[in-house]
Amino acid sequence: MKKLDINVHHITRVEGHGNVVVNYEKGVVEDFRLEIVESPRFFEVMLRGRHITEAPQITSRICGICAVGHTTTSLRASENALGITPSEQTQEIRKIILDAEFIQSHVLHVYFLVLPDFLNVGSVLPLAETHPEEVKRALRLKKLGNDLCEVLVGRHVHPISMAVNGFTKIPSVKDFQVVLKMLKDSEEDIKKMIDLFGTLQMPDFWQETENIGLTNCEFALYDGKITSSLGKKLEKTSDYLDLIHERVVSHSSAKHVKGEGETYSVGALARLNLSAEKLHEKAKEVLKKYKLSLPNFNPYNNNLAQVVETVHCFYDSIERIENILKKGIRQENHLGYKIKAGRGVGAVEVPRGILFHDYEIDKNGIIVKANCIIPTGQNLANIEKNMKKLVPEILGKSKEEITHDLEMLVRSYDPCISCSAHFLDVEFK
Amino acid sequence: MELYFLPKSKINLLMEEILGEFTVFGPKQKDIQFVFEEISHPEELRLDYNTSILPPVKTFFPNNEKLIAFNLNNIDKTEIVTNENRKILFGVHPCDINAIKMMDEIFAKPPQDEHYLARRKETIIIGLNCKKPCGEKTLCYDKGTYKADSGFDLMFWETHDGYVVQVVSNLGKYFTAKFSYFFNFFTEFTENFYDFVDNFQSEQEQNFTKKLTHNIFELPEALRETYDSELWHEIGAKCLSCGSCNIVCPTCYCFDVHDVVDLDLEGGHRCRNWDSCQNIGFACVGSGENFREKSSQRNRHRVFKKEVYLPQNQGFSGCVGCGRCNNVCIAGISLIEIYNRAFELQKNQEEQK
Amino acid sequence: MNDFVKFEMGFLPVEAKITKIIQTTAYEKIFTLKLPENKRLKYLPCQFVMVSVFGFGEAPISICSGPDDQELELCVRRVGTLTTKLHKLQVGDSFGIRGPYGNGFPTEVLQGKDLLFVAGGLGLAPLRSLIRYVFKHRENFGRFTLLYGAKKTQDRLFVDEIELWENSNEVDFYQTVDVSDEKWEGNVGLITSLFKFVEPKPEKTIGVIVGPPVMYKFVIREMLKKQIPVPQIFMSLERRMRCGLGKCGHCQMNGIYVCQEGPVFNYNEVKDLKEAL
Amino acid sequence: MKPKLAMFSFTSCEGCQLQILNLEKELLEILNAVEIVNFREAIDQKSQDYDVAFVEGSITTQKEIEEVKDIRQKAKAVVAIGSCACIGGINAMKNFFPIDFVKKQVYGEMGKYFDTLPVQKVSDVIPVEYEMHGCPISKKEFLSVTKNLLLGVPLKQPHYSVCTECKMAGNVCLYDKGETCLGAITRGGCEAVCPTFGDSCHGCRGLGEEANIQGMVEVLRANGLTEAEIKNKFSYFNGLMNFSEVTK
Ligand SMILES: Cc1cc2nc3c(=O)[nH]c(=O)nc-3n(C[C@H](O)[C@H](O)[C@H](O)COP(=O)(O)OP(=O)(O)OC[C@H]3O[C@@H](n4cnc5c(N)ncnc54)[C@H](O)[C@@H]3O)c2cc1C
Ligand code: SF4
Ligand code: SF4
Ligand code: SF4
Repeated sequence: MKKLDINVHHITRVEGHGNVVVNYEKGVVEDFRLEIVESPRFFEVMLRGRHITEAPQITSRICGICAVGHTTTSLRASENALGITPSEQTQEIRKIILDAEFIQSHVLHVYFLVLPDFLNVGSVLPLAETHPEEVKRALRLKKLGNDLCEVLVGRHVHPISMAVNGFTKIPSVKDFQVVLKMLKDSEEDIKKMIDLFGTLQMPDFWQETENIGLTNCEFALYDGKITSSLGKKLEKTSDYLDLIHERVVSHSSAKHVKGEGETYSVGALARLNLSAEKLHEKAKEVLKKYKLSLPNFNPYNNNLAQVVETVHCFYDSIERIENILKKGIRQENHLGYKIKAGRGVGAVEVPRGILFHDYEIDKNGIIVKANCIIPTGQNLANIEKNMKKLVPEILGKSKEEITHDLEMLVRSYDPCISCSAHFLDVEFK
Repeated sequence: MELYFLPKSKINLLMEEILGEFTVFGPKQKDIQFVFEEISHPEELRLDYNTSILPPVKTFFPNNEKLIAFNLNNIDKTEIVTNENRKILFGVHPCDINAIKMMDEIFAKPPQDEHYLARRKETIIIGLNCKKPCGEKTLCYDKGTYKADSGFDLMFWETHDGYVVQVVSNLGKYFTAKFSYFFNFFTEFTENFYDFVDNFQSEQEQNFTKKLTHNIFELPEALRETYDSELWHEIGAKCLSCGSCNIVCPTCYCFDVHDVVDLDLEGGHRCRNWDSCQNIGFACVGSGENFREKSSQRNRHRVFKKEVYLPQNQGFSGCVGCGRCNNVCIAGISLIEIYNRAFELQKNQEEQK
Repeated sequence: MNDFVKFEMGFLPVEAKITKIIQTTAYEKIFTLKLPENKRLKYLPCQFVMVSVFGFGEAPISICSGPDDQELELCVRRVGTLTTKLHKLQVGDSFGIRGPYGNGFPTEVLQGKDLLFVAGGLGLAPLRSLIRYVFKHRENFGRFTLLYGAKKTQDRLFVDEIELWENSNEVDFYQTVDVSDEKWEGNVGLITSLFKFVEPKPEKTIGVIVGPPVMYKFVIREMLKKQIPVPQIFMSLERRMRCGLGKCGHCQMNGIYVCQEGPVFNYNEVKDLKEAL
Repeated sequence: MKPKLAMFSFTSCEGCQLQILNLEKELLEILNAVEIVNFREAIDQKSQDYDVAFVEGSITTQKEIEEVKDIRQKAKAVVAIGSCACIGGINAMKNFFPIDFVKKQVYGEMGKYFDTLPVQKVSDVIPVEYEMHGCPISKKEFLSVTKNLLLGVPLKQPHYSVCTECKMAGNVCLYDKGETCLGAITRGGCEAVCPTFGDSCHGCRGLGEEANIQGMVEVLRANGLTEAEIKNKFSYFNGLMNFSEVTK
């Protein structure tokens, strides 16, 4: 076998379009590229001329899968630009919604996209026949995440009532009671999920890398300081560009991102590496059960990290809801703020990693400049680095197996390509 | 007629008793307004409400009501769906009582509507008299619907510290007997009721005002003459055909029928949902002809149906003057203005003659 | 002889089994129906039933058989959801019906009179019920004239019966098409063009009109030109209907609910109703 | 034989596809009735053989134009899903800027290498059997459309406005709260979720049949909106509509 061309067009089961192109000759690696062939959407331009209060809903449409994540990040950026600190109640409810999105997103990923790989079935459809109980459980858990959003903010895909400085409709006591019951009724499913994923054997692979994420006194999702595992920690979110460097790489038009080192990773595993000690006790138990040593640099373990986070978010949301119910709910008016010129950055941990929105507005609140940096984009260079190391290690395998392994590697990052508007391969002549 | 006096401080106690035995619909707060919906806690009841977004009568004629249950493969398995459950409407204002009376007549007129009648059956209606109008845009004083002389089982008359409870019907007596412990223990009314009513009414006379330039009885005739007038084109140009005016009206009862099939593609229901004669396709027939394709025609039909056709066919007006349609119209179309314009047009015409 | 029945139980339909289907034109089919326990529907000419197929909805369809006929027949044009589904059904299949609804034709006014019936397009279906009634009791009436207009030759309904009518002494039958073809030897032109063939005795004649909405105004004008008095002109009108029970409001034209007070109207009743014609 | 359903995605956030996956309760039952042969978000399989194609997203590149034409050739029925596919949706905001400017803003000098065209809705490129509006689509509408496809019931657009549904839901009108809303002229079918959750309707389901746009503009003016704000309101989801042409 002299030359092997692996060209998987349209990796399936990632939300977006991506091509993996691997060329090598005589076992020498020549070219690795992860091409993302999603059509670009140009949100940064579309936001221009729109009012800052519209940004959360418009940017929610960057990605339906992490709609809550984009909305939340956008809200934080908008509020920072306007100099608003929303009430504690608002922030608490947002954290619950974010938890809900983590649950729904992680469950969708590990059960529907990852599990079929391990059970050697093509997709979730045959899984429904071979493992009906698992599929039903997955659907119930995914529904849990969705229902939480539906009751509290109208829907998961493009949440409705999340607004600058609060909510256009504040959930009622009854709403919280309803979702609390839903959560408590699902504990059994969560336990079964923990057990199931504990039995999976992750492929062996190790490659150290930088991790970037938020850190805080709690397991930081909504709020925290931007932190690199290589030591840098930013005091101000608006200085994010001191750590996060977008750059254009020569072999593709994709904007790659580098941190302190050449590549870094973000996401569930990165978050555990950075602040596992802040996890909910129940999630820590899972960590122990899975014997996941930290820091961990096997990207496949991201899948297990997602299960750990699901458990965290599940119990975290229960606690927060109980707290809210204890304190009582205030009807707050979200409209009492002034519009002024400024710049604001939002950095929020969304299921796939840290997400940045950066807006500049004029005195009428009209956006004049916008930038978004998306988790998948930040991981991209790291995925390529992993592939470069992985391919020589598995060259003994068949073409199909290599393809499968590469796909699994990409998939373990849970890449959400539809929103990675910047990643597009162009043949340069 | 039984009479009681109920101090305001005791309302919650009474409610607690009732809620144990009955499903109760009443006014409760929603955001900055009120809705007439099922009450689950005594404190929810807000007898100080002005008006409700949707009228109480819609509890008998709910949106998306199931009419029949069917099986796609077997017509024999078709069943009528009716819904009978004893309930109380608590705190119904006179305009809405009048609306219920009107809807009763419409739906009981053969061929009867058993779905409405089943829900209506044995419902205890507790009225609440108004001392003042609930808003600027009501026509209840002109229409005389700010009071009701029948159509309720009990009537609450508000005083500064409580309610005079007037029991008029057998159902009303059944109600007070059922809660006799409560009524006998807490309440008695010692004044002369007719003096009390006189006082109440003179207070009403001071608070309510007429909105129309002419007597309401002259309205059908005045409107009839506007049939071809410019008025409707003006209104048609403003109207957004959004249908809100119909949906909130306590005396609009037009509906559409549609089938909802279950996911197993076997069972299903034929349902009716509220419809609006302002919808563009409302009078469209199979051949594609639309008998009221212009917004001006549809607006005219809404008003005529209420103020010309129903009086002519049934002997009563199809509007109780609750003002809901005037309030919800974001385009600012108001019956008060239309009616007064009609009077004005009529006057002008007469002068020309 | 079987029992005559009505099926007026609110929205609840009964099963009508298809025993015969005739594809009379490209768009119209005639269904012959059997009712449960071989019961016979009791109805007047020009009444209609609400026809339904579950999942596909319900629509008013006129009964096109005569009230004395053994069989119940409906003629259905394929226009939308329900009617398309009906056209897919086979002999042996069944659908739901309820009714009959509407006032039906006041046949007593016809007694002893000359009759001038005018049908346009699908209007022949409801009118056929009355036509069959007239033939059945032919001796009670004077001269019987029937005018029929269709868009194209192949759009004509009940062609077999038309042939009988053409050759019958009991009826003066004239037909026309808007657009002709090679084979057509008859009259070409709108339905009003047939009026040149008729000379009714106005005081003795009852005029009946059924057709598409646009037709009424013009045919009425012809009838009036022939001096037929207003109270002697009748017509059947079509409106959107959702319940057939005088409630849903869709069929209302001005103050009148067509499903209850119609579909048959005397011209006197509707001539001042601006939404009627 | 079960009808074969395929799901295709063009320029979009894929939220509409996700709405379908979010039908957790019904998903297994749907799978009993249909065979899903193409659904990148969920399955590996890719098939060229399908009866009904659900197409999500706007058409924004030459390649997409060709792909969607190919889908039209293969499918018996094409259903456009979501605002992006049906009316351009949020994507259409891009069309307010010159295309070269857009590319340059995001990709700098590299921008010229990108294949991007002004945004088109699917029906601008191919005829479609039905447009399932919404951003995202309503799960309920997806179910009822799917059932109707299976039964062979012709698909019809809801003919009432968002306001009608908003009133049916017993909501406090946003205008009563001093806000503005496009529900009056927007095609219903979403059960007025946005007003129900306190947000105004932005018109994601497109304008209703013969919408009185001029009347709506007057209402917005009367509620204190500037001309620029009014234009912005209409261009939120309905950017493909030529606003200045339809209003005075
Ligand atoms: C008294 C009476 C007797 C009748 N007799 C007969 C008869 O004997 N034979 C016969 O074939 N027909 C008859 N009809 C007509 C028949 O009822 C209609 O054609 C009916 O609409 C067919 O139902 P459908 O479900 O097939 O069509 P639908 O699916 O209802 O659609 C038919 C057409 O109606 C329009 N339409 C439907 N809904 C709307 C809407 N919401 N907004 C705007 N337009 C809409 C569309 O243009 C559509 O093409 C009669 C009607 C009446 C009132
Ligand atoms: S027409 Fe208007 S004022 Fe009259 S009853 Fe209906 S909603 Fe009330
Ligand atoms: S909130 Fe909007 S949709 Fe609801 S009634 Fe008011 S204008 Fe209509
Ligand atoms: S209310 Fe308006 S914006 Fe919201 S989903 Fe409905 S049509 Fe779309």
